[in-house]
Amino acid sequence: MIEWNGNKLAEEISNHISDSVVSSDDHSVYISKEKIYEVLKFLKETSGFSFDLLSSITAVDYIDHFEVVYHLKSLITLSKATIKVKLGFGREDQPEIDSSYNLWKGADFQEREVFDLMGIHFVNHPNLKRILLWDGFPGHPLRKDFVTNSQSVVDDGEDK
Amino acid sequence: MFEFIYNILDAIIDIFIKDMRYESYIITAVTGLIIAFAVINGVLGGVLVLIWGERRLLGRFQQRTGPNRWGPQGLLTSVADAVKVMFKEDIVPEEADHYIFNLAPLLLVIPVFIIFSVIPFGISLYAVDINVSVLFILAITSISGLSIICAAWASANRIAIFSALRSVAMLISYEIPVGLSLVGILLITESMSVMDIVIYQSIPFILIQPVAAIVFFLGSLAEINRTPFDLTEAESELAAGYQNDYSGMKWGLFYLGEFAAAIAAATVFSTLFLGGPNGPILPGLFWLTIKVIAVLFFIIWIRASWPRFRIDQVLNLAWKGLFELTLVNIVVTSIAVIIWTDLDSNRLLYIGLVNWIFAFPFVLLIFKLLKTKKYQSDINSSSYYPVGSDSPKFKKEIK
Amino acid sequence: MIGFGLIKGLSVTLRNLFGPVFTIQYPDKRVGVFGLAKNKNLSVLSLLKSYPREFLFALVGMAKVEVRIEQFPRFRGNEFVWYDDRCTACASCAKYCPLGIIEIVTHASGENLQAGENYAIDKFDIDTGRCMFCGLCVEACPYDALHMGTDFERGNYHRAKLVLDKETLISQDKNPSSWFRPQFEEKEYNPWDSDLGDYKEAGRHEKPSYEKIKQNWVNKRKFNG
Amino acid sequence: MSIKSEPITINLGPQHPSTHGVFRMRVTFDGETIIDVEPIFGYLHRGTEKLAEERTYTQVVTLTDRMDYVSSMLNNQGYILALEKLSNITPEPRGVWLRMIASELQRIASHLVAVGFLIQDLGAWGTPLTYAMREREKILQMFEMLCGARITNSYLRPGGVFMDAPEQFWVALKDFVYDFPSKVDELEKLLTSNEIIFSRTKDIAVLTPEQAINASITGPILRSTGVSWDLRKDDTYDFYDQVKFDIPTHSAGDNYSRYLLRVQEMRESLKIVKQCVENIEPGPVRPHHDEVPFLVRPPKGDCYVAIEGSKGELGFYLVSDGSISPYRWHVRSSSLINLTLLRDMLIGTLFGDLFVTFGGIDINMGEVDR
Repeated sequence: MIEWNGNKLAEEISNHISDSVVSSDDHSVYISKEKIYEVLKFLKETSGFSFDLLSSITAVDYIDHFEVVYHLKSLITLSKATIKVKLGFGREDQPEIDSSYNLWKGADFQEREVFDLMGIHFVNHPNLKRILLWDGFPGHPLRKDFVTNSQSVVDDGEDK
Repeated sequence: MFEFIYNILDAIIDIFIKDMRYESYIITAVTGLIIAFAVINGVLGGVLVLIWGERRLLGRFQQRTGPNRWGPQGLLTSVADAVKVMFKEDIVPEEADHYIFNLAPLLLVIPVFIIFSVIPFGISLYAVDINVSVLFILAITSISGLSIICAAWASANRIAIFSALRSVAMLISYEIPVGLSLVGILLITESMSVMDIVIYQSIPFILIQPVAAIVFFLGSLAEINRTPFDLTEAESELAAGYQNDYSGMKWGLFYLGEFAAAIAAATVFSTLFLGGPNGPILPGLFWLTIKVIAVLFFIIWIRASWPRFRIDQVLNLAWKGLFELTLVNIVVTSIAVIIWTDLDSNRLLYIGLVNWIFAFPFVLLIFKLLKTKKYQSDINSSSYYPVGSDSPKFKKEIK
Repeated sequence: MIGFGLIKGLSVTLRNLFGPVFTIQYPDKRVGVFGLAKNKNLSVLSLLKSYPREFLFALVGMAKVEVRIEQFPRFRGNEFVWYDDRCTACASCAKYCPLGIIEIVTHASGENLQAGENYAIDKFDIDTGRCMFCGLCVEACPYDALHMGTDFERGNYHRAKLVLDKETLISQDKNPSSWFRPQFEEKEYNPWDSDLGDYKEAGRHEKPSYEKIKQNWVNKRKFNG
Repeated sequence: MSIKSEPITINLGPQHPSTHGVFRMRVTFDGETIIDVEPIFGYLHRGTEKLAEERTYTQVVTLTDRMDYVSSMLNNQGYILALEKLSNITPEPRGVWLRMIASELQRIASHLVAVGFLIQDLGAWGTPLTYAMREREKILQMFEMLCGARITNSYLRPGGVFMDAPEQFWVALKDFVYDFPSKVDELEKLLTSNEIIFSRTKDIAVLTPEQAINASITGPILRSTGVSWDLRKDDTYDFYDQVKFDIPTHSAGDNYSRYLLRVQEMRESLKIVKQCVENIEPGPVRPHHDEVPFLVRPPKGDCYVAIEGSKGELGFYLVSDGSISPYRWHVRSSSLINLTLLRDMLIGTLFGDLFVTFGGIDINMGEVDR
């Protein structure tokens, strides 16, 4: 399998969808938040890319912004690519991004997981609710500003 | 047996008291109690041994040891279990219907013991000989369905209701082929008494009525909820089915009833189809025990080897398979019975021969109808998803 | 044909019915007379003489015989083996522990400085109640002072008793596992043979001679300069 | 005549004998037919990804053991590959062969568990399961010889494995490789042609390749729909390009083909183990301490590495900020994502098919919830 060069892929994308590529490096392409759905749709449905398998969606908290990372794979062209989106500058409480559920059903649980643990809202997701933690859990634990409460360790009933 | 004990008691009483009032009634009652005590305790002991035997055998089938700690070879394991069950806390769910909840285990256990009243343990070793005892057995066994639905309904548990509905559906479906499978025997022996049937079996009826025997065996497996028809308490689906909310001795009664039913089914099968207590030299009770153990071994063996059916397959098998088989069996047997009316010793042979000839084509036909075709192996079949069919746009660039 | 696969399945289970048993009965198993005689290495008659009570139990197959589970030298067990003499209280183990369950308290000792014993150990606690036996502490120990143990029968009703303190570690049996200790494997060492009380045998290196230390020192200076 | 009926909703789990852990399904039935399923997870959530952020790179290996606890060697392998890629470590060949042997054995063990429990869900009273566990026991014993632990191995280290295999391991492996095919044959004789298993699993919960790929479903389930997609071949890692093996595929996409595929994959894995044993040569099993220190400090950056786990594509996304512990560690757990289409697969089937389908997907709650 071949990995797409980020710069090359950025060129291809910006030729078709204007104002979508923010920057690029050797491994990944940074797409603007507004155009992400359009770009993913383009990548999925255009022959020559045909990214039919959404390998993984995840998000990283870089303190000043969040980054949603898409790892795409293509069974047809036997290639893979990394798409990144920067969002939520200035510690937005609820950064929003378009859901890719309508392109890949595989995004269902992964987007819910990102929402649950990182607090990124996926617009147009049909069932966006917490998946691993319970409803009403305070905060989103994978954010860097989440305070782990050491007091919540279960008392193991030590006999004195 | 009844007369035997009655006479002994009569003689003993005559020694001590003369001119006792209502003497015959009292002695009848005492005799009945003694026989009931003997039979019920015999079955209870049998259940304990069966539980141990089943666990031990299943263990060996699976290359485990099975229980071997309490008593020699673990024989006392089920005794220890029984003691444990008796001392466990009896929990009744708050929303349960208490009376029915408590009644249900009894309803399951009592009919099973009643069945043993008509079973001949030896040629003249029986509690009662009713002239319609085959019908009696069929009637009594269907009470267990009522018990299960009582238990499920009273415990107000949805999973239990599932189990009970499955159980009733199965019971209703399998009652019919089981009942009809015995018609062939009744036609041959011209009697509904189990004692007559036993005496008639110079050749075991499994050789003369093979189809009926298979149908009856499968049907009784379904009625006692054994693999492959253990849908009622399918552990992987319904946890424990209708017993979900039972604990302590009430649960113990269900367990007891289940295993006693297994013994009862094996006993009835060996009485009706394997010749019951008939056998050379040794006493009848010995032969019956041997046959019952053989049937139980087969039941356990099946449990160790096969998975269970789905509910629609179970009902399909009953209505589309076994039901037709029994009808065919009745027709073939009745024709044979009409042709060979004289009661010489070759009559059974002829009827059996006809049955065997007709049995197999029909078995095959019925199973063909059940639509089980051979799996077409499609290993390494050409994938119709175009993996690697297109090349990426930057083919020349090597990463 | 219908039923053929089912019958094949029955034949497989029937064959296994007479096959060997794979259960390991731990901690003891029940044996009959011959099993007991074989275990005690006695003839049946002398068994009756020397152990009459057990013989009676064995007659009904209820005599107990101890069973050990088969273990392998790299087994990562419950007790840790720690050599006081090898430990320099560098606390590498405590740093590498993912769960932070090793607690070390030291003070400057001032004695035997050249041998590396700058610190005296006040406290060396391993809370095995929270340990996951990953063995990273053993991997981290530069002086082969800490080893995984091979014991696993340390069940207890009190969590506090699961903490291995310094005294326990010094006084307990020492059966170190060969997890991350290649020198044990080279010697084909078997942890269950005997206690390894001698700390000199547990180490990876010979104690360097004065000449060698001096040579190393000079070499290092040479390359860096 | 029509019977008026009312749907009934049942919570199956989290305490249920066949949910393979603590999984909950809110199922709505109409009679015995399933009309709605909602999977609910999180009962085993331990915050592994958060925990990793305060552990060093080597310590994270112990966390990967505890994710999918029936295939911990494969988890180790995926994580170590990601770490090696991130910090540009060249592994030692002998270490790579050893970890290939270990992970293929683990794949066999995992598939044994999957097959055993699938048949257990069908209602076979534990017999095939104990036969499968009997074989798995041998593999676990070999793991104990290798690394002193049976389940939570922590055998792999950046650059190879932590220690060379002992002599007795090779003896046991030889016995196992010689013995195992006959045991698989026995298992197959008991199960494959069994009419009850066949009629209960055939044409149940059928997936088409398009559906499966669209829902990111990978691994044996994807291959059972007829797509020849195996990361060992298609995105090769370690020395999988130097060994010869086939990717078995089936076009049916139902429960039966999933079962059969796993049995065939066990044979293929055994083939790989044999070739690894032939190819392995003496040498160091991990780079010297000076090259790869205990505290690995990868340069700033990120990488995503996916391997073919026993349940599908097992991906690890590592972000490094140059310190000794990962800045972000994400696991693409195949178990969780393979459940995406559970609802679509189950609707319209009967209660009896529910857990069979669930067992056919072969999930592990440790990996689903992490």
